Amino acid sequence: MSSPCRSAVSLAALAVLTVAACDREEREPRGAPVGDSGPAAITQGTLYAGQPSPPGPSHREYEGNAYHISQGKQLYVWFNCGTCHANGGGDIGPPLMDDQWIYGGTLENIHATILQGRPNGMPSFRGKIPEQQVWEIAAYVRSLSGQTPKAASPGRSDSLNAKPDEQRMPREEPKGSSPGGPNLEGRQ
Amino acid sequence: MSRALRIGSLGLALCLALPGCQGVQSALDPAGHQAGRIAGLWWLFLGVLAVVYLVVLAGLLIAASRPRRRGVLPNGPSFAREERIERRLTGGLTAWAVGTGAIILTLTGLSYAVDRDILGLTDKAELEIEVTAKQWWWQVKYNDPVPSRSFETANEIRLPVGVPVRIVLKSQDVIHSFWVPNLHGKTDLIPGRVNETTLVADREGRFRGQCAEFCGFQHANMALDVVAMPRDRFDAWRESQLSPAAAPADDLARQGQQVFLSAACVMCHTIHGTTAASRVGPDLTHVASRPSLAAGTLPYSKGNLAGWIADPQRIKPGNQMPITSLSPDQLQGVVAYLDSLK
Amino acid sequence: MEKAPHFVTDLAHLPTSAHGPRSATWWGTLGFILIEGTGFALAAAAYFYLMGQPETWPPGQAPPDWLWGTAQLILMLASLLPNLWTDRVAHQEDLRKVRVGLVVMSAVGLLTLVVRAFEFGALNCRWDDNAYGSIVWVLLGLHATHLVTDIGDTLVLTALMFTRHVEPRRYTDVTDNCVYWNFVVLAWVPLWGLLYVVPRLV
Amino acid sequence: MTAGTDTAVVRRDGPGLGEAETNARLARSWATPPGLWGWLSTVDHKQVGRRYVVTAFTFFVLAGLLALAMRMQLAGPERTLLSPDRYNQIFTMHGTTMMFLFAVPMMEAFAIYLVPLMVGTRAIAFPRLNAFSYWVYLAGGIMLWVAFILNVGPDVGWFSYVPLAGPQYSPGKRVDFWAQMVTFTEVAALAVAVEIIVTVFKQRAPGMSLNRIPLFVWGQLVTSFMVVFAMPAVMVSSSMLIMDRLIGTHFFNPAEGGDALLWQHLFWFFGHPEVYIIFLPATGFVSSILPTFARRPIFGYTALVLALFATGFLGFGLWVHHMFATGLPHLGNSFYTAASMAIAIPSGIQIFCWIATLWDGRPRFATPLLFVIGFIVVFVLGGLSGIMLASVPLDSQVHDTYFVVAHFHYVLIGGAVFPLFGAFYYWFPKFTGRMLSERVGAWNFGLFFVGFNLAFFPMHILGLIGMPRRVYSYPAGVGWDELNLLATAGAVILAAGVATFVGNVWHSLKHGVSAGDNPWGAGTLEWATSSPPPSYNFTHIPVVTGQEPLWTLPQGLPAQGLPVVGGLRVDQRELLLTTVVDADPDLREPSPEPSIWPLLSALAVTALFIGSIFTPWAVVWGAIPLAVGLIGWFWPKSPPDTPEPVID
Amino acid sequence: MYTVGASAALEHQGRRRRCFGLNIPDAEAGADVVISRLTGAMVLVACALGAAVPAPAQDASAGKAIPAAAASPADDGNWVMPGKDYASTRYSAQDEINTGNVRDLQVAFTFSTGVERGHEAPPLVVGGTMYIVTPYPNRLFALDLTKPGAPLKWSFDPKPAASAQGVACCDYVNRGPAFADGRLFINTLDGQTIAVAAETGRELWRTQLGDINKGETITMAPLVVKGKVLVGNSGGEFGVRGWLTALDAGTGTIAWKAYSTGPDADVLIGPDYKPFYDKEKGKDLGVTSWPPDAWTIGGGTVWGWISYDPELNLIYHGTANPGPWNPEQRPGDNKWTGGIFARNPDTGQARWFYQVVPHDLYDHDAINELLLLDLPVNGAMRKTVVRPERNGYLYVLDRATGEVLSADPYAAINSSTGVDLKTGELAMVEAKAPKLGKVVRDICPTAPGAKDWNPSAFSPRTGLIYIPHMNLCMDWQSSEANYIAGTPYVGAEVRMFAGPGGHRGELSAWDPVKRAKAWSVKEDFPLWSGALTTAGDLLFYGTMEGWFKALDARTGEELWRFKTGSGIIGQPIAYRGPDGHEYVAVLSGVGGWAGAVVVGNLDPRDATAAKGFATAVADLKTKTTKGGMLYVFALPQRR
Repeated sequence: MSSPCRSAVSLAALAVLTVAACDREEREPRGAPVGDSGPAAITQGTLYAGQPSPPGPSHREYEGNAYHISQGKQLYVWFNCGTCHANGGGDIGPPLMDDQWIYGGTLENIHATILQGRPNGMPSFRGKIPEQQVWEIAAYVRSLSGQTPKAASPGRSDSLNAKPDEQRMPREEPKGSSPGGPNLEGRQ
Repeated sequence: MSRALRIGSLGLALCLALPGCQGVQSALDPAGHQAGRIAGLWWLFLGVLAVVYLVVLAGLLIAASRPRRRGVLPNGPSFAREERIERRLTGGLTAWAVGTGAIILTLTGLSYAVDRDILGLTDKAELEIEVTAKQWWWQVKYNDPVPSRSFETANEIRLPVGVPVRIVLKSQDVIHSFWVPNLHGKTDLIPGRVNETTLVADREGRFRGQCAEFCGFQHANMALDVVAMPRDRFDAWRESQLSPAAAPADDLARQGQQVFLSAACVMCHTIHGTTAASRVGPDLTHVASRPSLAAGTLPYSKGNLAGWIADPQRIKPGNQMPITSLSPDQLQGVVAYLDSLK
Repeated sequence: MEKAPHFVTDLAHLPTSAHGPRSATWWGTLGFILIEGTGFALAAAAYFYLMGQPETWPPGQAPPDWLWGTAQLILMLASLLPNLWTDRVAHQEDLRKVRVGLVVMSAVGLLTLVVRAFEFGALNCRWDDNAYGSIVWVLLGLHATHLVTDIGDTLVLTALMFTRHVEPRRYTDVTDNCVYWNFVVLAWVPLWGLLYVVPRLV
Repeated sequence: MTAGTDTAVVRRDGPGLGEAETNARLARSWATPPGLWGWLSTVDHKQVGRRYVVTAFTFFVLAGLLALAMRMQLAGPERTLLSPDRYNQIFTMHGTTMMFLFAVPMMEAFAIYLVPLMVGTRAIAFPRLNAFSYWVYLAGGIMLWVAFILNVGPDVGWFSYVPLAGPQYSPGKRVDFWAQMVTFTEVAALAVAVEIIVTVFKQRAPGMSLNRIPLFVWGQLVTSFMVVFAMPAVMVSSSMLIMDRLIGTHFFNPAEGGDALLWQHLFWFFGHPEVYIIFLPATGFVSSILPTFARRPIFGYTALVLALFATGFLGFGLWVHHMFATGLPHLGNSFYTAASMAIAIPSGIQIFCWIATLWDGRPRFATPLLFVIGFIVVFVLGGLSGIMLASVPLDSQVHDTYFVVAHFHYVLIGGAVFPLFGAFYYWFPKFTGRMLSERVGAWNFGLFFVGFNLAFFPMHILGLIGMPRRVYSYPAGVGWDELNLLATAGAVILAAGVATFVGNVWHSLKHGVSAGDNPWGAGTLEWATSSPPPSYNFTHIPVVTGQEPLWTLPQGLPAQGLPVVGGLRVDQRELLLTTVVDADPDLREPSPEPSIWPLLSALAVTALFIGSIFTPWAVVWGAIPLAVGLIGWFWPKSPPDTPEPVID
Repeated sequence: MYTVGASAALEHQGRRRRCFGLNIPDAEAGADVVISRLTGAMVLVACALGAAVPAPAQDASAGKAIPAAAASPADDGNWVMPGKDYASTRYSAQDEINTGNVRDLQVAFTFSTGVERGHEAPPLVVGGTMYIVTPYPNRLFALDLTKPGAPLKWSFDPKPAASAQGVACCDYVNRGPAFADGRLFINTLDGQTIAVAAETGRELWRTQLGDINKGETITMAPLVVKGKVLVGNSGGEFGVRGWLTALDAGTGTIAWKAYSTGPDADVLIGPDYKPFYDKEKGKDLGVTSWPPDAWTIGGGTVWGWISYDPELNLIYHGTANPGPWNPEQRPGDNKWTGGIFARNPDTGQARWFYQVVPHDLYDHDAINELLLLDLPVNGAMRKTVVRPERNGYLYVLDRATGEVLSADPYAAINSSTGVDLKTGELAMVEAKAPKLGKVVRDICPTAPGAKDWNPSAFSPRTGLIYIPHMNLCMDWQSSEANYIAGTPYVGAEVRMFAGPGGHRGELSAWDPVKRAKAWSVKEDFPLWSGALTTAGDLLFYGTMEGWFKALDARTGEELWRFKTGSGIIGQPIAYRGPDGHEYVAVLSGVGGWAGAVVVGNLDPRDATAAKGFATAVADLKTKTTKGGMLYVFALPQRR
């Protein structure tokens, strides 16, 4: 008699999932306006003076949204992110699919890294990539290590098979001295 | 009952009387050899099949309204079959089936002959154009045995009149379909495959082509202009396309070029003669010489160009050109610069 | 409408169960075999279609190792003997022998599943390597699904035959199950050829 | 056996038992439990069939509303009523719903309801499977529509061409819901197909040899075989699509050895027969309605049956004509041209036979016949434009344009929906016991016919002058404006026609004229029982002596009704099985009782299918409740509590 | 001499790889090892028995290859340029350490460079001082060899721009300094050439040559010829335009600059230009063999080795791959990339050019070392330049005319079938040509080639060329590359894996006269270090796990090995110390393209990491770590 029970439970769970889908599947080509994150919201270490600051806004519009992440993946290729970071494994630039974040792994950190550039070779793309596209790329970068909800993460590309696609990547728990992103997967 | 027929003939009359069949995107207004043959075949099919249809309708009409023998069985149906009538009807059926077969066979043969004829043009191509469909625009490359004499343009194809042109069709994203009804039927562009078709324009003119396979968000606004021109004008045009972009002539344009090369534009577009050489979006080296903008969405004009750059997502929602945050001054400069790229 | 019905025959003498094409279930089983056979055929057609793409075949991988697939083939062909025997004794409605047959078939079935697990391990490719890997996994997986369902059916039937549910219709269930197992085995023969022999021929 | 002779007599159908007593006992044995439990556990093919009809019609109305929305958007150039994203979802949902959730299930619905009645049996074969199929179908439909309402509607067309529908170009789960809906509906359709095949093969009334099977049943039989061979193709391809999207297989990835055209081959290997799966049952409607209203037996029974076979067979050889523009070798294309045109021959034969029947009959122009005449007018036009599409050069111009939209609406609405409405008017009395209004019926037909032609005829011309399909907008000045406006006006009239029908049904359910057993004086077996029929269909299993048993009663017997057979149990659900060819009585088999397990199994399947949109492990975990459900379903009742009565 | 190894390797060429990532034990390779051990043992026995037997005297008779005389002066015990001499022989005439005593070799001293990137440079030794240049930040150290433990004499920090790290394609390496006339010349990653006084470490001049914002870096070792410092740029993966320039050694002013693409005037093609083959003739081929404008971002960088023949007064240098990698984006021959130039060092004017890989398909830079040897060819001695090329062929060209005398495969090749000696054309295999959007599988050799930059050595004593190379194959999918200045311009996705046989590296001894492999040694990891051969009939090289090995130069038998702290990708040298004894020195510090997986801590789950190299050597992470250490070896003194 466990069958109806189970079915009911899974149906309920799925109902919740599908409601969440409203946001996840929205396709807003103009991008979503993101509140001012500013440098104040970004930290690059885990050491704080006094109490730790509250985390910055989560921008679920971007990293919970399949369309934006997918656009981010497209832009990651178009804007040559992949020629330095490969498909996440790294090349000239560091790998993006592992659990180490040199300059912070929150969406805001990645956004800042793309805009500002970093001293050891990361170019600055300020003025070169419009704001909403930077958020999209940042969201995609987080999906590389499984930080975004599975149901919103991209599947394989019509391309050479380099690695399991983002939605199949196990979530890497960010380690080391820099803050990781919020665990959206656990919250969904 | 024959309302369909009446509406049909009305429609056709309409089509013939009004500029209906004429048009920049009409299969019934052929301007090329293949489209001509196909249109001919179409009228032939239409004639034959219209007769068939009329026969069926007449049969139906008579069957429904002819006078009846009465009273075979007062209350119930006449379940007793009459041999004579059955035999006659069976004869009719046989004749009908044979007739259908004969018509079908004839039409198949005609269709095959036209198909062969159209294909015969393939080997006679003198020019090769490579068309790559992208979501949602057309990249057009004129190939030449001397690599430096090949060039790229976007969303427009110019053809010399009377010269068969091989069109090599490719796609890097999803399936599209290349269709210029006035010149020829459609051929799909399929990722992982290379298709070919041949175009030949019999007369000068400007025609409109459009993607005919559903390709996502902006399938509706993925058109291209096809311009057939005399050989000498075509050659002149070709030479002009081979030249690098003109240097900006005035301060506004110069400032616009600076903006172009330092803002988001340079991430996606190519302008020969500058450092802009990205291939995400259309090659803009001679953008101001093209008839339309945004893959046939807007006719080319300075105003439309400004509107398009200012908010491409309003004009063509979901297309890959983002909203950039250019200041009005910057926008003016970029527009002035691009408008100088004849 | 109270007319007296005009009875032309009394059918009370008709039996209430029969084996083979006389029973509806047999036809139902046949229907599903047709559906699944079509599925197999289409998947096989997809295999040949992909093989026809301009690619080496298999692309970059060694063909699946012989051992486990061939062991499976031998095991399955051998299983036809107890299966046909079970079918025969079920026709005879010999409860003791049917029980023996079902136990044997359950064991054989579970054994094929074990072998199948090793087969997946010996494919020399992953499903996400390339199209070859994908179709190979799907073909093997499709057949594995049939193994699982038939073995499930066999196990349930075995349970029924050892409890109070024995009645004539159970024997026809057994014979229908035997028919289905024959299908599962016969489907494996061409699939085996496709998975193990074809890549070595091209 | 200890049971006395009395008991035996009592428990069997036969002259010894009075009619009233027989009916009472049968009613008890075949009853569906009362209340909600009964509603959920019923296995009565008529109840399930009715649900199918109502559900499929609901989807028809919903998809029709989407069509109206599209016509509103396209009424003029560059309108912005709908965003491109919304429009793409809408046209996808329209096509998908019409094909998968309306057309095929509706035809199955009629088969489920009518085939057992027409062949003279008490129940459909595998009634629990039948109930299961409905629940699965319903779950699939609800899933798709809930997804659509939540903005997760598929947006890549009902054909879901890869790579657009693949993982790279369709992020999120929109396409997965589409693909899984396909799995749901195909499971349902395949189950029904097997039921129909077995019902027709094994449960025909004694005497209904092959040459006496009603044409409707023939149509459904051929359709069911087509389902068996065609539907696995779309299941295979949609499974491949889901795997490509979820677990990274490469079936459609051209870079890693896959191919986008593999999808098209598999899809159209299903998709083209799909048209005939919808059309052939509709020919069954026509072949049922025409003799009744022409008041003569159908002309060319054998030819019509052979035409069904020919269509069913040829239907599998045409799929490539959907792919003429893909650049396949031209010689092969010519073969498919010939095959596609050849299918006009069986269709022509059918049309001839129907017109001939009318010709030689004494027609009564009731609403069903009006719709049949409308069917011929419209469908023939669609068929003729189909011949144009079969030609490679012509197809290269009109493929994927509004010409094709016009063509297949002429074929599908003409070929299936017109007969369907005829069928509604024809069988409504049998389903409900009440007649639909003939006067409103004439209005219904008129509005529908005019609206339809106004909406779709201009599309032929639109296609020829260059308007492609599936565009959410079109520019002004290309010359498409007026015809589009005309089409939109037609669509509104068409919708009014459908609304008239709904009103007619609504009113007639309460206030319609009582129908009686056989209001039309028809000849097939479903009219030999009451309207609506009892749960056990027939008090006694009839013996069939001709193609229209009610018209061809044996000499000397008309006054007494049909001859019948006795000897079936009345205290339990028992069916008479007959031989496949001659329908000689062969076996008495029990028929299952109502059960909740089909519903529970369907729920388990639903959980498995929906779960596997999100994770492949759902297949593993979902298999456990499903196994429990199936074991519960097939677990036999305790040993027979009522021993087989002794034969005296 | 035996050639079992070579024949086995050749036999493998036609065979298909089985399952990638799976090392299938190779029966023949096993047999090879056994034979090699047996033979080695016999040689050992022979040595033990007849230690007094003199080493075979150098056979100067015809029928043997010898270095170009003018380019290889007698060894003075120093090592002043990375190639040892202008002929690039990497041969030391020191023979104190020899096959008999090498087993006693031990560490004399070490020095930590403080940098943990790929150390590809050789130390230089001039007088009593050793000079070491590190990878970025390109620090220069002078060690005083006259004192015990070789203490630091001075150091120089050029302080290059940190951002240059972002535009260095394959680790931030530097391939060595050059010495001339009391000056040291180094190139920095951010595109500068700097002259430093050898005695004091004082900066003399610096010239900015490259622009990192365009992706230009400099990693090559300069060569000083006739008072000119020859420097070429790197950045072929960034859409730069390749060039070679000559700087005045005294002032750092540019004497001439020759581009690898563009109009003849830019390429310094003038009246002196007399190529051997017709396909190299024509006006402005550097423009017309490209799509419009493509030559301006077409690569052809000069980041490899330069040789110089004083007698002919010609320098020889290669030009790297055209950009982007995706060949469909650049139809045409893409002159003057992927070829070898002979130029007049005074004016830079080209004398001849031979395009090794017209319209390069696989990132086959033609920048490998050029050995200037005089060889008997068809009975006559010819002045040749010998080049083990990335595409797997060992080319022998007439260095006066540019005629191809022979081109023989020394590694597993399936992407081409050979070179037509009449036309100089390389016959490509159509089925292995890269395609846009399609994975073309199992292409051998790979993008880094059968052999990359790491130079071979030539011993006049054995007449053999010792080629450290790789045995890898790859899957390749072209994609459309977008040029965005300062970011890579590649357009290809590559994954690499072990080639036939399952081993990934190989050291082959090649007989240029017999045009055959004399012997070869298989290595588990790709060889990314240079080779050194000495008059002691020894061959030295390092492996990526960190082994520094000495082999018998005649038989390939391993005589000695030492495990250094990190993987070795540097160039070993031998010199005579101020104490008159022979020393062997090498820098240990894994990195480079091959070692990126370790130094960049890349994630090999991504098969395309490091352009496909990371996964091919994923296990390197378990074998070694980053490091930067100089090791100097010598025989134990006065035991």
